[in-house]
Amino acid sequence: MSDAQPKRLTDIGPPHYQLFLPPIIKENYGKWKYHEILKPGVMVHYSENNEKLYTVRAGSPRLISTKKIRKYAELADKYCDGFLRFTSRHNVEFLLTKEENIEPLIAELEALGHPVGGTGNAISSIVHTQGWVHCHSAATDASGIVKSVMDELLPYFKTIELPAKIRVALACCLNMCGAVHCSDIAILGIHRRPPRVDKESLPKICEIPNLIASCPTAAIRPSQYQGKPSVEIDEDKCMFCANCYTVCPALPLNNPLNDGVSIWVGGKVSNARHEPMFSKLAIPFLPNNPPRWPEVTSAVKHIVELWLKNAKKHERIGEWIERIGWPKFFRLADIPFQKEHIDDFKHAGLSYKRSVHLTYM
Amino acid sequence: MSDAQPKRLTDIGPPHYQLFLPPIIKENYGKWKYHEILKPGVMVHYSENNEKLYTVRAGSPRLISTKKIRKYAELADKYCDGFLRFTSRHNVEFLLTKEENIEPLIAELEALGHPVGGTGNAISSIVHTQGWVHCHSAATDASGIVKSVMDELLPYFKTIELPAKIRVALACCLNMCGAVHCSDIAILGIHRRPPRVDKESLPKICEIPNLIASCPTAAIRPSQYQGKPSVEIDEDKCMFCANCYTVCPALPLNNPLNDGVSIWVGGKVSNARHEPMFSKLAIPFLPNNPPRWPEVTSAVKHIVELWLKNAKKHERIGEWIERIGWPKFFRLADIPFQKEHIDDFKHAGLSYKRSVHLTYM
Amino acid sequence: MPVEKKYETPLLDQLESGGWPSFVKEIKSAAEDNAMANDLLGLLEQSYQEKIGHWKHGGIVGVMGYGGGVIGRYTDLPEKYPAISHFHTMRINQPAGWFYTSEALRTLCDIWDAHGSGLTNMHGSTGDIIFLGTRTEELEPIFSKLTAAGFDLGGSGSDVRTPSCCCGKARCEWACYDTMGLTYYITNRYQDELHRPAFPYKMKFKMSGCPNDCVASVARADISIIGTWRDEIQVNQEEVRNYAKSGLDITKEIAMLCPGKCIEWNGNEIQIDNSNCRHCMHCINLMPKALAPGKDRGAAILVGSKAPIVEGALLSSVLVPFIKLEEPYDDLEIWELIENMWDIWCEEGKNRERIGEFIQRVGLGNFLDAVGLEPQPEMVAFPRDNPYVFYEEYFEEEEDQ
Amino acid sequence: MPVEKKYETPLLDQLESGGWPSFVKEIKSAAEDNAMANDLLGLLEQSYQEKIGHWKHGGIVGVMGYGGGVIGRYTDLPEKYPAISHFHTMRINQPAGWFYTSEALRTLCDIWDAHGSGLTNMHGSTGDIIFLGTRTEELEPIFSKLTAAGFDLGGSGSDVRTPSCCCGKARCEWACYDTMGLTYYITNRYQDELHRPAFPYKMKFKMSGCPNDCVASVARADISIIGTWRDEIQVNQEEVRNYAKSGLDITKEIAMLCPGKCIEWNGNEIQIDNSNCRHCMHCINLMPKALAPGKDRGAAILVGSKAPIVEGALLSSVLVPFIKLEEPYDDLEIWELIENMWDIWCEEGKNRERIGEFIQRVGLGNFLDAVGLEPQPEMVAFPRDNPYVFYEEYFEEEEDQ
Ligand code: SRM
Ligand code: SRM
Ligand code: SRM
Ligand code: SRM
Ligand code: SF4
Ligand code: SF4
Ligand code: SF4
Ligand code: SF4
Ligand code: SF4
Ligand code: SF4
Ligand code: SF4
Ligand code: SF4
Repeated sequence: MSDAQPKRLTDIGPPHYQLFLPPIIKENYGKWKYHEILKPGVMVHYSENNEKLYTVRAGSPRLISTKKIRKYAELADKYCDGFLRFTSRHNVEFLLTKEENIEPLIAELEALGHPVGGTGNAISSIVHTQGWVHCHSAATDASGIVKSVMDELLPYFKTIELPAKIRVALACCLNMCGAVHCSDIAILGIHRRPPRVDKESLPKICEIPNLIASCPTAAIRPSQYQGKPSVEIDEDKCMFCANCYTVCPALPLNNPLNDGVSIWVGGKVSNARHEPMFSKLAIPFLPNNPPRWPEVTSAVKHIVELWLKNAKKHERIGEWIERIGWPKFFRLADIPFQKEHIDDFKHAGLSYKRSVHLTYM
Repeated sequence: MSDAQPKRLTDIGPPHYQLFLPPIIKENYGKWKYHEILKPGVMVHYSENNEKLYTVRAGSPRLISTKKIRKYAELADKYCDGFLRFTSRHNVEFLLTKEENIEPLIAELEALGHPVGGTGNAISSIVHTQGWVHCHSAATDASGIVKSVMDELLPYFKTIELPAKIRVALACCLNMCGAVHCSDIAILGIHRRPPRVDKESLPKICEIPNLIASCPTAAIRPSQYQGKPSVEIDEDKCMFCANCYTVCPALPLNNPLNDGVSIWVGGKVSNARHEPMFSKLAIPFLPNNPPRWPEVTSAVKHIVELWLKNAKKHERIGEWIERIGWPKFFRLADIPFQKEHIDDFKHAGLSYKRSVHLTYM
Repeated sequence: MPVEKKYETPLLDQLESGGWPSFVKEIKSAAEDNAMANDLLGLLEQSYQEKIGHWKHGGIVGVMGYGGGVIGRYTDLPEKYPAISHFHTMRINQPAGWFYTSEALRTLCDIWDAHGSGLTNMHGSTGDIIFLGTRTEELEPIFSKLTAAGFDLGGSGSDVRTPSCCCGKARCEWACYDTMGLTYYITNRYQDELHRPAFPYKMKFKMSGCPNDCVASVARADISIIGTWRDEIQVNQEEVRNYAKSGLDITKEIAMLCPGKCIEWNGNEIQIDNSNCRHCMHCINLMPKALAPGKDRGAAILVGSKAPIVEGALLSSVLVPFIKLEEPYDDLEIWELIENMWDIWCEEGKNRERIGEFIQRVGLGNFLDAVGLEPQPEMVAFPRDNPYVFYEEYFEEEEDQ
Repeated sequence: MPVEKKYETPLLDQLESGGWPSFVKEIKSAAEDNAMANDLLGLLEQSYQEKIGHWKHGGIVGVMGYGGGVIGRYTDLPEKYPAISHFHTMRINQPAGWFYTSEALRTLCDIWDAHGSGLTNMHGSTGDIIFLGTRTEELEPIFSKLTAAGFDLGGSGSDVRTPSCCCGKARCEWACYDTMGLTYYITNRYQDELHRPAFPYKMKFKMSGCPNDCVASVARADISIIGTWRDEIQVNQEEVRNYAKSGLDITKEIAMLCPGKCIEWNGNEIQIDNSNCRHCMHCINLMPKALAPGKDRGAAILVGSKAPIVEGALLSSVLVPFIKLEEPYDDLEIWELIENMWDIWCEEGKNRERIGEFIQRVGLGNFLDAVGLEPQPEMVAFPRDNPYVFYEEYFEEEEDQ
């Protein structure tokens, strides 16, 4: 693993994107007129001079080996003059100019195990994070749940017939690297037990004032340990956010018995129809049950299918629930409503029902 | 002013309402079927057995003399077998069973200077408070503004043709006894100068801990005056709410130069269509200009007429603004948007525009 | 007894003209034979000139054995306006629904003419009959006469405030419970709490018969009882067609404005998906002859609305999504709930903390625990959107090993 | 160089089946000739068995002269899994819009196969190419090869994070400005801020070409630049009719769902009251061949979105309602605004306080004063509903007497 090193360059920034654009895009840059979805995963964009760019989108686990990337490159060479891209949801998109290449490309992708779909009114890939593969504060794994859920939801990836788009995201801790907070369905790893204080190492590796300031609920108090400044946790005040742990590794709160997953619903990002919305808590806790997290998988599927059955056309999950009201959502989904669902953070009062716009059936 | 005193009774509660109900109501109590508005201020309610109760509603200044009350009683005797009531917005309602009495009653009421109207899609009386007539913390008068505004809006009281109901309320200080916070248009007296501390009388008449706790922005700090506990005001933190003054009269903040009126719009109470809403700040400050407050009067009229011109049927002011968006309201109303309009209290962040649902024309 | 005019009132005089009835005329008419009203005119003119009020608080005044019902008020210019050096208001508990006979009104006027300014508010914002201005020594005589005539004082201070209600079943086809009956019951049940302030702060009740909320209870009451129904809206299709014929555009004016988006109109029949009805009243309001609330009627109970000070204004929030409110009222379960609420608020509420603020401070979930209610999704507009959940149980390794 | 299989992975093996591509297969395929990937398999299986992660933080690692771009990571079981005792990720700044040639991808693979685990994320949530796991001593060699190939590191820590954008004008008919062009410009303009953390906390840019916001910038960027237009939507009535003919119910699916309630369809022509259009994109999304954004295009600039910690999640809020974003980018006024924002945030922001939290803490009004912007109603969803206004001027008696 060692080579002769070329001259050191810095601050060169990323390569210019123009280097990587196919000729049809260079020529029609900013001149696209409209598009059609030909079938799940296949789009065509028409330009002002009536040129056509085909896109074939394939699902991806995002965690991919260089071997797979080389395989993508090979397919791009074979069907797309070497041009391809990735999407903001980590799917791979092949950019074609020859219509006749579409079907052979799809056949190869499917054979490779990469389903084609995710366009239009469908579920797309699950935006997710590192989990046990790489992150120290993960309350659950990311890739394993994503794989298990997508195996179940695959038919909804390979369609364009859902009421609307559905965006699922997963984050393995409250830092929410997957930015799950505005997803139709969010799968969120959670800790449920206050951190322990590793009193020995704490003074060596952490700055105590920063640590105390990091706690949103002021649960961390200064204390002394063997004559040296330390901290203690007021367990009643802790709501397991792990922010202290992010700031100071001497406060671990990963815990096999109490870590798990919560499910959130009804967020969205686009401005289409309804303004962007946060996801709201649907299921406070499901256990970590690797390798296939059956409780999580079936909960997500259950919600998706409830939405399929009940939503009107063009209603994202949040728009659907807003129309029927949350009480009815809980009734239909048969999810028990608990104290945990009632907000008690900063703006909690604004979430109380302040009208009699209620449904009873 | 002294009389022989009868035996002392306590805790007898109010008289039973049944003592005061006309026979037609007693007989049809709970058996009303539907109603019609025959013309502004005149309603008929039909009962299950097809009896008809007519109601004639007349405007009132609310602050009325016993002479006026006796006059009402006289009219009730003449046209209604002695039965009448008042409404939750302080109008007087005559309860008739004889249709032929309606017009003569209206004629007498109008002659008396009490316009008949206020039903249906109209403006009703302005709910209001004491002002300089009786309250110590008033930043403006109540009755004078109400009279001036209603003189201007009278045509809208005597109609049933507005897009929807319009409810105006006035409170003479932030205590908001008129509960103006959910009105289509709210007129709110405001102070704009921090209280002065009457250091001499303060320790005699006020409890300092209560006083300090009363301040929403923690602008009141303990201090000493002539060796005795006192307080001082951090003027930068004070937003003139007068809560300290309510708790402690030694902190007056009434001030002729700085007291005045603010205008709020878009609140509602009923659940019809939209859930109840708070009124929002439209005009931060208008001067006290007795006896007719021309700035206030014309501002209110301006907003009402803008709404009349632009609203769709059944849109209350708040519903109308919600449809067109606040930027457009400010543009149409030609009200300059200022720093004061931007919330900076507890939940301020939730009032920032967190989408690109914007209008530009 | 006629009183001589004492003051020129050039500013106030300008408020005698115009189409709206004039409060200045009212004061002047009282001032013709009432010295207090006469001095009030002078004082008010001075306020108009100076743009400032001339009243002050003072020691607590009241009638014997009561802690509320009277607001003590004094002018800060007693030498100039001696007749109103004291000018206390009395709050008199109105009859439910504000119905009167002419006789009852005259009785009230007689008492007030004999002992006060001759000026009133019919009514105050909370709902009381307001006797506007009298002297301390008149309070007891007035009180005696009032009680003899069957009237009693209302609330003020940190007590139950005078409950009020819409006219409900007395004149309205939409009343889902008997607002006046219940208000009368509540007022009597809580006479002691009404007259003897013992709470952290005031406690208001308002009763509306349906979601139109004609007493603004959702905005102005610590306990808001708002009528509603939970079965199907009653429909008379024939009358619906009549409304359509007479020009009502049912799709545009009703279906498109229905917040539940649950109405369809095919030109002949209206279809309501009652399972998505929000009970907003709009369709019923527009077609009272054709539609009516369902038959399974009752009310929702909401808590906590108030004006802005200290923590910001609040609307009441749902505590009991639906309850039947039928006689005998004594047997209703809500009294225990209300009294539980008071107990915990009295125990843990801060001075001058309304119950709505208290609930926000301790958290609705904890409040429910304390009063013994189960959480229900109807209590929230939406579940939490932040992940800061206090999970109440966790496993200890020890337990599991 | 083939590596021997070291671990049984019964749990992970179960994730090889099923229709979705398997990350386990990816790791296994890398593990065939990469010791790091091989040890990762063992470690991950152990995590699956124990339901807990086995990673820890550690001292800061990176390349010379850069403060970001590398996330230091170590297993807490280094004896058992020596090949991943170090397992740092490198964040490599993707080309704008994530377009590649097969050649560029192979270059990246060659570098990574030579020096790392052979595992990647294409891409990370912020947008970077993620090289998943290498040793400290490999960082510099990788960096040299990357820069030689024209690639550079992305952000991490309290710096400008790697900006990202939707494909915009490259493939989308709705792009209201050149997202890729602007992203390339911003990334280069702020190279120093990107590589050398000097802020109170991280600072993310995301550029979307229209209100569909395909990079979720409103939810995931401290500075969200979202394309929009301010003139009329372009309409081709003929094509509208074609959509109607082919089964689109324009009234139900479009007019009734339009948040501006500004569309009417009479069966022949669509009428849009553009003055009430909210620029939501819905009508355009449904009829791309018939409707298009107007011609006067630009963007709105919003600030402050972020994940929940510490003060709760935020969406970005409007700072500049509309601005033209055309070349030369150097001349745009927004750089001064952005740099002003950074100055005040650096000066007064607390450690680990995102700019959105900072604005909420100091108040939007004060923030505007500080950065030199006039308040505009577009910046708020609604004006204040509480009367707690800090009026900034008052008269002193002294001044007036
Ligand atoms: C390729 C991609 C942009 C990129 O540069 O990578 C993209 C591309 C397009 N988006 Fe998107 N969107 C992409 C992520 C998003 C995101 C971001 C996300 O999912 O994290 C959103 C916001 C999602 C949300 O609201 O939560 C997004 C919200 C939309 C919408 C609004 C949908 C709605 O009704 O809410 C449209 C309009 C539509 O589809 O009708 C849209 C439309 C489109 C169009 C049709 C635009 C066009 O004319 O080319 C593109 C094809 C979309 C399709 O999949 O049917 N795109 N689009 C992203 C593909 C992600 C993927 O692999 O699935
Ligand atoms: C008499 C009174 C109740 C009482 O016991 O005193 C009353 C009586 C009626 N109200 Fe009301 N409302 C009365 C105060 C209110 C209030 C409270 C207030 O204004 O402070 C509200 C809430 C206002 C708000 O939302 O801010 C109120 C919101 C309604 C509504 C809903 C209107 C809306 O679209 O928002 C209706 C329905 C309607 O009018 O179609 C309604 C309907 C009615 C009906 C038609 C009910 C009926 O079938 O008899 C009554 C005649 C109303 C009219 O004026 O057209 N009433 N009504 C009150 C008259 C006040 C006045 O003198 O003007
Ligand atoms: C008379 C009345 C106004 C009127 O002209 O109608 C009134 C008058 C006063 N109110 Fe009020 N309030 C009156 C209804 C209200 C209402 C409306 C309601 O009850 O529906 C409210 C808003 C709703 C609420 O309760 O929040 C109201 C919210 C306040 C507040 C603020 C309370 C809060 O929690 O924010 C105060 C301040 C206080 O309690 O010290 C207050 C305090 C006061 C005091 C006692 C202030 C004082 O110490 O002098 C006022 C006496 C004025 C006087 O000159 O008599 N008054 N007050 C109303 C009572 C008449 C009646 O009994 O029928
Ligand atoms: C790699 C990545 C997740 C992924 O699998 O894609 C990631 C991984 C980490 N994030 Fe993140 N964040 C990643 C995108 C995000 C995003 C999404 C985005 O940028 O669109 C967010 C939410 C948006 C936001 O910025 O608020 C995000 C919000 C956080 C936070 C919470 C920040 C906050 O203000 O609330 C932290 C905590 C922190 O900064 O200490 C964090 C911290 C971390 C750390 C550095 C925690 C740590 O100290 O170990 C993670 C390193 C994990 C690892 O094993 O490498 N990460 N992080 C993403 C970066 C890849 C890339 O550069 O492309
Ligand atoms: S969400 Fe948490 S656990 Fe997952 S990658 Fe981000 S910081 Fe790590
Ligand atoms: S986990 Fe969060 S709430 Fe608990 S102590 Fe740490 S910072 Fe505070
Ligand atoms: S609003 Fe203020 S000034 Fe007016 S009556 Fe109530 S407490 Fe007095
Ligand atoms: S007026 Fe209000 S903000 Fe000012 S000092 Fe008094 S209580 Fe505090
Ligand atoms: S609240 Fe309902 S029941 Fe009561 S008067 Fe108003 S409309 Fe009638
Ligand atoms: S009451 Fe309101 S929500 Fe219910 S059907 Fe009628 S309009 Fe719709
Ligand atoms: S954000 Fe708009 S311009 Fe960019 S890809 Fe999505 S739809 Fe196209
Ligand atoms: S863009 Fe949205 S708001 Fe504008 S006309 Fe179309 S649907 Fe209506």
